[in-house]
Amino acid sequence: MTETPQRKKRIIELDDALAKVKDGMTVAIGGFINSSHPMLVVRGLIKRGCKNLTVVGPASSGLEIDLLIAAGVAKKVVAPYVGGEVLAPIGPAFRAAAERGKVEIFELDEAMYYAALRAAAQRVPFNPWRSGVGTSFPQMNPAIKEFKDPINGETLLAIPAVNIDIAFLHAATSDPYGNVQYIGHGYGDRAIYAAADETYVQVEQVVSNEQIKADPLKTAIPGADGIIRARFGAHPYSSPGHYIEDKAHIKRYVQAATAWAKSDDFAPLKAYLDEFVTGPKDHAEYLERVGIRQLLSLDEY
Amino acid sequence: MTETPQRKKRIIELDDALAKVKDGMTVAIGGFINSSHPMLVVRGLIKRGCKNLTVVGPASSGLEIDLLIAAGVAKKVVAPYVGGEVLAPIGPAFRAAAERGKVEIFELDEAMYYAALRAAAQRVPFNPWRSGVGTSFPQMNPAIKEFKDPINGETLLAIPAVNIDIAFLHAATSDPYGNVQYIGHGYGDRAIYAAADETYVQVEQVVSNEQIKADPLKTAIPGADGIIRARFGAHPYSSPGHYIEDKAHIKRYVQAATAWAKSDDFAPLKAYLDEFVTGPKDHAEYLERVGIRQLLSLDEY
Amino acid sequence: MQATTKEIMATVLARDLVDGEWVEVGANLPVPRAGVLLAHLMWGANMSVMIAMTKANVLNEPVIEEFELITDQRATRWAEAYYLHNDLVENMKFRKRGVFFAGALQIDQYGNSNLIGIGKDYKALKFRGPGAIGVCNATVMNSRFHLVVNSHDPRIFVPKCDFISALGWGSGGDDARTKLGLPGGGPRYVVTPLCVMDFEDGSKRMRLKSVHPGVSVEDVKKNTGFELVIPPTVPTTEPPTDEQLQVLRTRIDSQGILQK
Amino acid sequence: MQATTKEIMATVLARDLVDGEWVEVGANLPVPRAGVLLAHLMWGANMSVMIAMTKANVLNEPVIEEFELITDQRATRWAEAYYLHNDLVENMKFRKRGVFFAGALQIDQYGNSNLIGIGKDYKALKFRGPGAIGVCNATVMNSRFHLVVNSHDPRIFVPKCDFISALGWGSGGDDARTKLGLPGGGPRYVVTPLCVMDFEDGSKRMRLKSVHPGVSVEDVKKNTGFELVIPPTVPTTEPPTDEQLQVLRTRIDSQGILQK
Repeated sequence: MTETPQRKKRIIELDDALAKVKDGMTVAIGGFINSSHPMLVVRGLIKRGCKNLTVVGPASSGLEIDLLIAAGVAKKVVAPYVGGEVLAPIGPAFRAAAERGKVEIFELDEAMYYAALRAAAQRVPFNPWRSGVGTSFPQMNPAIKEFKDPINGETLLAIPAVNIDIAFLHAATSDPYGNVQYIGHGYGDRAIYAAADETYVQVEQVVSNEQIKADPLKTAIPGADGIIRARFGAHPYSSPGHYIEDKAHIKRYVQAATAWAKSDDFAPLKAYLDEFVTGPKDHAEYLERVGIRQLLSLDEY
Repeated sequence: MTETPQRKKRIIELDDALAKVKDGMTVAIGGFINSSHPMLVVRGLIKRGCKNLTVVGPASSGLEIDLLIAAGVAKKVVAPYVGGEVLAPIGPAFRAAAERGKVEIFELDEAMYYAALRAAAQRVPFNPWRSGVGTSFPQMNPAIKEFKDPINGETLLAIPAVNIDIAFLHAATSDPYGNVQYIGHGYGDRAIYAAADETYVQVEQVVSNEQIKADPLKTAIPGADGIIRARFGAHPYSSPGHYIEDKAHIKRYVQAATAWAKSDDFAPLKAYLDEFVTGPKDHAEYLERVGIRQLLSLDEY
Repeated sequence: MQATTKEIMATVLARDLVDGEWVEVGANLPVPRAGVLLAHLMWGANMSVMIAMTKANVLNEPVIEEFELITDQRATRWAEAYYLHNDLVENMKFRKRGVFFAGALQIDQYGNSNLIGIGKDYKALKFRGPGAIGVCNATVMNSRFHLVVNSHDPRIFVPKCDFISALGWGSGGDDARTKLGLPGGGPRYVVTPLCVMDFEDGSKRMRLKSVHPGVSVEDVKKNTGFELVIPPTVPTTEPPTDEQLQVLRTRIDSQGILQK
Repeated sequence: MQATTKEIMATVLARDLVDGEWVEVGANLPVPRAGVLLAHLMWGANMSVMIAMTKANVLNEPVIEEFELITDQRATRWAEAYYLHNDLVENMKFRKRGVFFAGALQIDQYGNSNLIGIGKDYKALKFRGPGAIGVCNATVMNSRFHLVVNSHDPRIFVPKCDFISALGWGSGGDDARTKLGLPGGGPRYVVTPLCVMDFEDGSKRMRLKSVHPGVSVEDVKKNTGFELVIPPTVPTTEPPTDEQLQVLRTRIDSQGILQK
């Protein structure tokens, strides 16, 4: 009797994942403010010179989105917030690019953001939302329309679907077949995945299928299209259960981006990009430049 | 220094939970076909003579909803399916009452059902859905309206919110403070909870808060309004991780309900109700009538 | 070895499935279940097979036990991932690679179908059916679907459904679904104990595709309540190979449900 | 013991909270955080306290450590339940018992506020703000909210917001929100380093409620860019009791952030 054919592994090289991204696509980045961003991908998009992307950030985006703006990758940003909390209350490049008309903002709040992603996941052109009636949102974002609901005639906002061509996420583990599990709740990554046509996930570690099956409730992404091996792959941001954010490194970026924002001096940003984004030939070299001693200092406990 | 005040336990008596139900309310029952229904509550609603309830069943409702129809508790049923799979492909009382005009059916499919519950959870009057355009649903259920979406002008169905006054669920465990965890995925119970103003949950076992905190991802209901102790509380239906369904008992009900459906003879149903619903003075007596030997035969493995 | 009608039906469904597709295996639907598992074990190792609302890894199970009830918790023991039922029904992206199997009380010549009931007046049905379950949605959101019924007679195959709970090709025509904005590919096959039918290009009228061994074209015509498109030659449905049949009988249907 | 301004502000927020309410403790919002925890420890044992998207059980923690970042995984270690961020933002029933705290770049006399930016033309802002985050929704869906700002000056308290990202009382009037179909109770207090303000019944114009120790009514008026309703007598904001201050300093704010 014939052997049962076996499954293909979904572990792919970073460059093969990045090659899926074409100019003008809508690309999403997972995580939340200072945590869990797929930073191999973020740096990779810049290094490859991707342009004209619509970037869907996390519901609360961090400075990874700011970096994509600074590097000229993002033509348009879908995000209810871009900043780094105390490390940068407002993303410096986000602020500067917005003020200078160099990036388009798809203005919405977090609830509208999820309504838009959910519409994409559900394959409907919009979802209704109540909060926002009476505010400036429909004026700031003309894609959001005020309308009368067809049941009661109440005034609501129609939030258009934001369809994601490719989502990039960072998580704790996956098996070789793309069953991804987080440590902790995973922020809004599941909602991003649900709205995306394809999803590639960086993980700290690839684990056995048996380990995944030991707790199927934890499987947040049941079948990513590709898994990218990425130890310390969220650096300089935190990776829950693995390491905290690298504040010193983030501050270095903030300083560079602030110089651009305040005095239109791109030199410090260029230096940052040269050293940490375009310079290193791969992730290992990036981590070498950060320094193992520094990485080992990022323990949670 | 004053002691920190401590939390109130949310464990309540069945009768105190049932006393919240008033004539004409919309009440939801959790679970899925032959599993996880809060049967102390189902029997209790009948025993108390509740009337004119709108009963929101699980997305695939089992014979617990059939029983509520048979006993005259449900004036209206919101459910995309009522049956028991091989044990009763169509709920006999559901079928008979529908054919005789004794119960109103809020006709929808599972996706519309969740769209309706989600609208209640989100406090919007409706949610749009695409599937169903071109079918008989808007004709069978005039509350569902066809409309043109305000963004693209596509034809969609507006599914009205189904707001739940009180939801009753059955789960594996809770701590004394209403943090409820399931064994397995828990079917659609989370969606019912999200759409309800109040939620009371039967559990097989109350566990420590420390046990709940050991795996917070498992907490499906973060704060039920009341927890009802209910070992074997889903009987005759299964309780995942605890016991399988009692087919012999279910068949006994099916036989009684089928007699009513086929020949309009209510006597077998009355006998069933007398023996297992109105007769036993409490849950312990119900289980005594079922028999410990029978209960012990329901092991999963 | 001689295949039974149900084994042939399962094999027809299996042959339509392509590696990488996403399919749900219902409980108490032994024919589609067997079809899905046959494809999965023989050439679809990368299919996502859903059992009891879990994504199951059964590829190397020597015997894949059948469960009578979808709520049997034991059916979830192979899970790699749980789906909350609401996510399963509301998140639709994965269904682009999905294939669905639907039953029906009534089916018309365009593959429209009815699970609601029989009777002209919805408020006074002569026969109340089980309800649409998830069929209305799943027949739209998956890439295509097949209608699978356990009997073939003029009560099921009717000129007009009393109610349509799952749209087929409407009143006919290739654009019947796209003009309503529906994304899925619609019904492809109708598989019965007598035959396999598909839908004629252009008109989308139901067409006889093959008859099972021992069944005549005439048998099908007289058991169908509307006029089928009958091609000049109608082949016999291809039975499973010996190897397929062996996999069916030893690994998938060890209880012999398809042989009854 | 003498309370600092921030400790007084936190105490004002605490006193508004009732046992059983549902509240989120943001990171890097030390004043609302301290207010919530003070109420929780002193009289709100049954409050649902949300820390870093988890329902936290901190009632018996001797010291509730402060975290600088909301993404600090260590802040989730007290969790009884995780909320997926999308569920937190989309499932609104629990917010009927919710109380929310909002910051702003601009606030007008009706408590409308702006987190988007400064400038007349949205396409050419003079100052781009951080964005609305979840404030637009949370200020509608919770039972009420408080505006809390770290400075009190005419750049924040403006006659008219350039953009409204969170609605207060619109153009005034008790029915400003209900006539738009908004369910929440709207803004109740505005808490600043100078004073506490609320909204006059009927007109819903902002009204001075109390001034913090050492602050005069005149100080408030000259730092507010619109005309406040000033009652005939304006009390001094009630400081925390000694016991409250001790709980604040030993269990909630052990790093002394509110004392800086």
